[in-house]
Amino acid sequence: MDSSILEPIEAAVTLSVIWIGLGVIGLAFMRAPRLITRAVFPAGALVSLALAATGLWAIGAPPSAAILPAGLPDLPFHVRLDALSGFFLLLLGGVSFGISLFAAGYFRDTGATALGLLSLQYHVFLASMAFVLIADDAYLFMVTWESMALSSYFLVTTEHHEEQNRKAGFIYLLVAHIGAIGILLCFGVLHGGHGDYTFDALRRAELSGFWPTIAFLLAFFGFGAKAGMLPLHVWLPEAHPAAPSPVSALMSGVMLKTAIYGMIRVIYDLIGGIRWEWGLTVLLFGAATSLFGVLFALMQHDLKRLLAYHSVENIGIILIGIGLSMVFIGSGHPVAGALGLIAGLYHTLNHAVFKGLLFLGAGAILKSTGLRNLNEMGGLIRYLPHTALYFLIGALAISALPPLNGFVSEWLTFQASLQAPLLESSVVRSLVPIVAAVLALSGALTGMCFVKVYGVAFLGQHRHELAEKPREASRWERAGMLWLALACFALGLLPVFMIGQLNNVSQALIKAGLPDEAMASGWLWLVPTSSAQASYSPLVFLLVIAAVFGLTFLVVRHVYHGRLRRSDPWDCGFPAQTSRMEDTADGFGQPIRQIFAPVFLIHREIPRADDPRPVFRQEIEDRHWNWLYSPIARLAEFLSGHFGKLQQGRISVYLLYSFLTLIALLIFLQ
Amino acid sequence: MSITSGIVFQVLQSVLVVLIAPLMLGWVNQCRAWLQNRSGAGIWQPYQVLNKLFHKDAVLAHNASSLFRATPYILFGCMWLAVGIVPVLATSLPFAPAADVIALVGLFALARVFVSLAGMDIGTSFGTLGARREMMIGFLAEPAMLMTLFTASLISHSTSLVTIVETLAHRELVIYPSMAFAAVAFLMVLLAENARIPIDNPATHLELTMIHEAMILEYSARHLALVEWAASLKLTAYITIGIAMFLPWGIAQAGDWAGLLIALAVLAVKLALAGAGLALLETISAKMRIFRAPEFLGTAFMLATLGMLIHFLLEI
Amino acid sequence: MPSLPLSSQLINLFAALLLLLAFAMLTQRRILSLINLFALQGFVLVLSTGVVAYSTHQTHLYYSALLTLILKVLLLPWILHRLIRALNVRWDVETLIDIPATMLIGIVLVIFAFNLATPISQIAGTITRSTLGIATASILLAFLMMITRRKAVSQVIGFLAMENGLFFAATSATYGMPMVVELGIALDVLIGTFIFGVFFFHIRETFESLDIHHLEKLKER
Amino acid sequence: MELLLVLGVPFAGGIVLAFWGHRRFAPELNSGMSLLTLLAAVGLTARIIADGPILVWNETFFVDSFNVFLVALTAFVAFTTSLFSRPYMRIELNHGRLSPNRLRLYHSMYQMFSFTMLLALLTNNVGILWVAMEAATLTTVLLVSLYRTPASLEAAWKYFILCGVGIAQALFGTILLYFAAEKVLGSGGTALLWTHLNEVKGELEPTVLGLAFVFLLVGYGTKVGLAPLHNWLPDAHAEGPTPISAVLSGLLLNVALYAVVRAKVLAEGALGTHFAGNLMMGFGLLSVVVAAFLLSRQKDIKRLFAYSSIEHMGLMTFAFGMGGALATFAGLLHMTVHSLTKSAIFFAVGHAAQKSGTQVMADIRGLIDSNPTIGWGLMIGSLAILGTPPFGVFASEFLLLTAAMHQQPWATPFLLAALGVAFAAIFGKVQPMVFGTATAKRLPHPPALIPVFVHLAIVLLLGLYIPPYLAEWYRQAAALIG
Repeated sequence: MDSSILEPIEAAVTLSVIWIGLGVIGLAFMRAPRLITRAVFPAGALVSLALAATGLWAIGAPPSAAILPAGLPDLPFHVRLDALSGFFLLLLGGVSFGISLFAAGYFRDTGATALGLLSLQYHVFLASMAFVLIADDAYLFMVTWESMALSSYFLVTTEHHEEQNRKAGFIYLLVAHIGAIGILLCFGVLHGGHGDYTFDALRRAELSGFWPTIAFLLAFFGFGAKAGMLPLHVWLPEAHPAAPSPVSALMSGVMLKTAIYGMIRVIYDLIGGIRWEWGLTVLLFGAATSLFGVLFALMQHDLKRLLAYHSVENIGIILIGIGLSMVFIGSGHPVAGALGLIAGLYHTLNHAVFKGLLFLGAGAILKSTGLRNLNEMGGLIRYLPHTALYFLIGALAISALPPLNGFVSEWLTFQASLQAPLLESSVVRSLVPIVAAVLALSGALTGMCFVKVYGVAFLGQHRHELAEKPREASRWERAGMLWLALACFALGLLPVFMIGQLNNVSQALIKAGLPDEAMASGWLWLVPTSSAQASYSPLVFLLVIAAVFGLTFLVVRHVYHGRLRRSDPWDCGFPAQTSRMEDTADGFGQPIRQIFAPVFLIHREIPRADDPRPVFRQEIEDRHWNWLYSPIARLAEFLSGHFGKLQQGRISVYLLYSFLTLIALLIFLQ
Repeated sequence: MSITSGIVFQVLQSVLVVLIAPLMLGWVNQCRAWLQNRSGAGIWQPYQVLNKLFHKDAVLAHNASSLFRATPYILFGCMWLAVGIVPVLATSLPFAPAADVIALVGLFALARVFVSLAGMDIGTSFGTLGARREMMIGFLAEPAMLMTLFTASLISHSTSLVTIVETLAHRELVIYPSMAFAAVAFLMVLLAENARIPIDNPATHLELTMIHEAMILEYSARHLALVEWAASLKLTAYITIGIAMFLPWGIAQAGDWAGLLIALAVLAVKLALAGAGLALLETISAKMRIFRAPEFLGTAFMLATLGMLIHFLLEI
Repeated sequence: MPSLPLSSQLINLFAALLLLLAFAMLTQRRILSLINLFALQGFVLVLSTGVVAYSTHQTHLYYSALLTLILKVLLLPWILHRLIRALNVRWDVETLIDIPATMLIGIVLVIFAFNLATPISQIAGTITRSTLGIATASILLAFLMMITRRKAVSQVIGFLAMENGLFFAATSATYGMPMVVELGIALDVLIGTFIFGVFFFHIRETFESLDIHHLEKLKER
Repeated sequence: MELLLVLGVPFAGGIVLAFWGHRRFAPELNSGMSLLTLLAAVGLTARIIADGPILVWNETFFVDSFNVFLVALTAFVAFTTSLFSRPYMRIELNHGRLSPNRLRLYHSMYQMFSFTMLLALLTNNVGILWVAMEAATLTTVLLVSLYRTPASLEAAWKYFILCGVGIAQALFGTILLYFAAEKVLGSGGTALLWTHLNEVKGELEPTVLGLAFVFLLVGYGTKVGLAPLHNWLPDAHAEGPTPISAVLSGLLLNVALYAVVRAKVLAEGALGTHFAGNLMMGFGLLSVVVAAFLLSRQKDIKRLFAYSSIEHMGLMTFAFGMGGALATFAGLLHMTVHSLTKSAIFFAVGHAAQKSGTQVMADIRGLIDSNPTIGWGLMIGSLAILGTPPFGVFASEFLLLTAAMHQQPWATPFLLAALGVAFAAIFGKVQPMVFGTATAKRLPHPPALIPVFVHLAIVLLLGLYIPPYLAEWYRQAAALIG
């Protein structure tokens, strides 16, 4: 290639390095907080935008690679930017643009030192994510992967004075580390003992027998741990609430996606030769994850925890899409496989957008009211109209309601699952629709959950006497949310453009894409396979509803009148309508608690009849702690206890050890 | 077919259905009355109610937000779109490809979410109660609905209603056991989704049992009118979907006027029968406790899924 | 083995003596006599070294013999005597394992050491091939003694006895190490002993006793 | 010439400080001496890089790229540690835990200790190597008991007895080596010279060498701190003054391991089997696992990191035992980064303990508030030692594991499991110490934290970029010890 023209990869590397530079500048000028919020973060946002452009550019362009003058002596840092990386760069840049804008406003009144460190960690976090996406050898990948975990860990523990934030950080980093070990092992297996650790070598390495499956399982475990897949999700609902809201948005919106990227990169690209059994594994885990995630989300009353559990759910949905595509590819139907892959990737993007938006909204609420507990909110729509609007858009999007973006990707996933008749094995063929049913169920539950959130937080009367009237979010914050809200609309109303890009990605990755008819049917009509089979046009959809809305409004006003009286709500003859009579978040979830009781571990504390000051308290716990994590902890404790016995302080015993060792070795020698 | 006649048909169908929807409601109520040996208010009653409501002055709670006021229109818009998409009179209408069955379910979900939010907006205990119950019913009914639709679409290898109807309408008559399961499931969903007995009782305002009425308790005058109208539209839309899927014969192609007349006649008969049947069902069954509803809809979900499995095991 | 030259017979004799002494120390209860035995062992060591030196005309062995005489027969016993007088720990030593058991283990060790050394002795070219086994044995016995004893002093004596065994191995089996190494070793032993002395006083003044069961605080609880 | 300086300066320093070690300027003098040593070592290194291995003074001293790199490392860490010990020891003096006399002892012994280590590294004579090792024990044993507390006495006693006995085994091993060597090389001086031994290692008597290696391994292994011979190590680290803990962990263990590796080279050569390597791998693995599981039981901060030293020593031993260019490279790299990181950690730990007046971790809280530099030093250091990228420890562990994965696949799960457990244990204890609300008092002297961050910076650099000459150097060394 001609080196005079700039290549995508060079742009990507430069931009990432600029990010790090910005972070360092932030640290250097930590005494000038205004500079950081007004200059560094906006600059970072601009870099995000440029990076997104680079990503878009790279999706079309042929893969471009480079070697950085650093790394191990035998293994310098390789970087490569192909369509897949490009797509994820687009995601990273696009979402982080909004988040950085928001952060510029959000971090206004943080302490100087904290702000300096924050900007360093924040931008290093962004840069390491970018590098993860373009890493092209195992070592650079691991390094950046762990730096990502590390920087985000420090961000999570920003408010380290609270015990539970520290706990969250610890669990987070621990799980991340264990996952990383799994990934490292996976690379080791892929390597198979010859060549070096560049991805090219790993691609070329021929694995035989059950080794590919082992590699797959390791990768699935390692990346699943990062993505928050069941049952490795435990860190997620701890860590996301602990972090400052923009960081939660970044972690949940983008970082989890790097795990998805890693999974696709390793399974589709490095291991290759996908088998349908793998797909089934991913599919089932995905289904379980999504259902579990939404059920637990419904039980939460901490807004950010709730959103975190929804990230778990959406990761499940993404995994369903990818699992479907793996099943189809594995049983020789690449086109259907491409459809599944595209569905998965599109949902990845959509989730990044609306989850980012929702976390930013939660941040705005937290900043203006200081509340995270839904049960204390209420009626916020009167104080935070803009935030309320953006949050509503995000809520509709995540609830997979047309015509917003969440619906498009779930629709595509359904379409993919309806390709099931292609499959030979009747078991799989009938499993796939059941997974679709699970998807439908969790989609509907999500709707319920966000009715709860929005209704309890923004509507109704407010339950909690606030010190002063909540302030609407600042300009920067609103700009950040607006950007993501617009993205929700754009991706929802004109999906065809992005689907086209994703088609390139899947062409590049699995050498198969959607049928030409699908692509040929124009920008208005989204057609997965053929127009006879299914089609969807969100724009028409919206226009009709809007038209009817306007029409009815006019007619009603014209034919009749627009007279209106204000009065108190109707109290059914019961005079005192206080806010204590509304449903709390817990109250709203009660039907679910009742229906799915066996899933939860519920501790209830019901007041006795003669209780002077009656209190009702209940905790919903995650069963996974009991059956999975505590046993492991206990085992380690047990072992260490026994190793501890080795060392009880008597020098004679110590001498005996070395004596016996000597004797043993001598015997062994003979 | 020419695009103009297509548009004409589209408008014709939409307007027609929107107009007859209250009639459908009135018809059902009338049949109920007859079955209960009452004389009944006559099938035109709903129109008079709507008219009266439109004339009244709207009364709004002090803390009602703009969302509360927008909801009735959004609701009405969604339902109108729904009946515009479903092939009631004719297939291959220009709007049809705008949404397939999944989108249709999404559409209903959208409407449900908005009406529930409106219910919570004022912050009375009834509104939240209704919203909670509505969402509970909703999340149980929606997957069941999807499953029934999937069964049909797996048979016709398509999720667009038009194709489904055409394949099912113009095939030689073969027995699809899966469709039988689907039909039962669909019926149960229909009852639940339209707030009919045994899930909800449209004719009562008894706090402990009501669902739909509880949500819209705060609405009055034109808003209430639109909500009620939308409700009747929803009922009609469901019934027509059922007709389209399970007894699609006699539907016309867009653009052939002769077929249209037959289609009209056939439709009238079908709707009349469906209304009567609905009334019969409502008369012979009793409203069940709210927490029996999950069992009811769970059964529907099971039946639908079973239908699909049967399709995979027997019919491919 | 009938036709061995007198020198090697002597050396074997000394070797046997050495082993005997090692056993004696293993079973000895009184610290004073323990020290005497140690001195005696040193003396035997000197003699054997002398014989080796004489029979193989290795002059530098004379020096190391002299060194041993000064260090292990005169100096160290004298220091130890002074120490126990200063710290008055003359009383009996109680062992962790009772004497007969210790004896049995010791015998097992000797057998083990011998069959460990046999293959090596086959290829040893020196006149003193069989002594390597005995050296090993006495080392192991000293080790055992360190394990079984409870008093710091007796542990130290065990340690020094081990040094003796090593020294014997060095001289008799390999005609002694290079002089520089010999010197280094001797120096280390000397410093070591001094440090031991220092320690005795510190331990003594901290715990009012030299019983090492005071030294069992640091452990994994 | 540089060689003479490298050895002479610390020796002289020891003698000088034996007289002036209690004066006010003593700490500076101490650092000055160490600095001179460092400069000399650098000169020596430069010379070796320039014109290859050298043999001097009728072959008594032999410097090749293997030991010169250790010499440079030793001199460097010794210097930084002396820098750290300046304020540290002053503070100890203010707190009245030390008397001027003991300070004198400390300074003099500090120099002597570095002398013995350098001697052990530089000598060509296996016997002298032994002497130097023994001397290293003797010099440090009094430093461990410097505070004269019962605990420190006990620790020193155990250290002394166990290492003494171990060293005695090593001596027997050396004798056996000589015994075998003189068959080939004839008796006299040359038979203990490593260069000669290395040339003829093929002809040495296998059975004898096997026996010799066992004794050497048990002997020097005790000093390396291989389980189950490690019991002295945590006590000695915990009870001695922190600079000593730093040099023990950072240097002495390396030197002992160096001795083991030299022995291994001979044994492998003689036996022609992989016997020695297997033994080392076994010991290494055992140490890693045992240490990892003991970590979670620690309450004393210095004990904690002592166990982590055992774990890392186990890793290196495993690497060297595995052999092969890649593994040995990894082992050497790990030796470097571990020395740097661990000593840095001990610097931070020392000041942390002084600030909160205790070594009990439960009472050390919120360092990041009370003293950000100490807090971050401890945090970053621990993360580095736990093998989180982008630090050098990860680089070496990555190489080590990848080497293990295709040379000894069976061992990798154990290693990784142990690493995971260690991570949970150490990080779970470090985090609450660094974060949270502070419990600390002011220090009479400003802590010296430049060494901490210098070390960590180097480690970070090694993680991201290994300078080519350094890599080349490692490769030569790896080739030497194969």
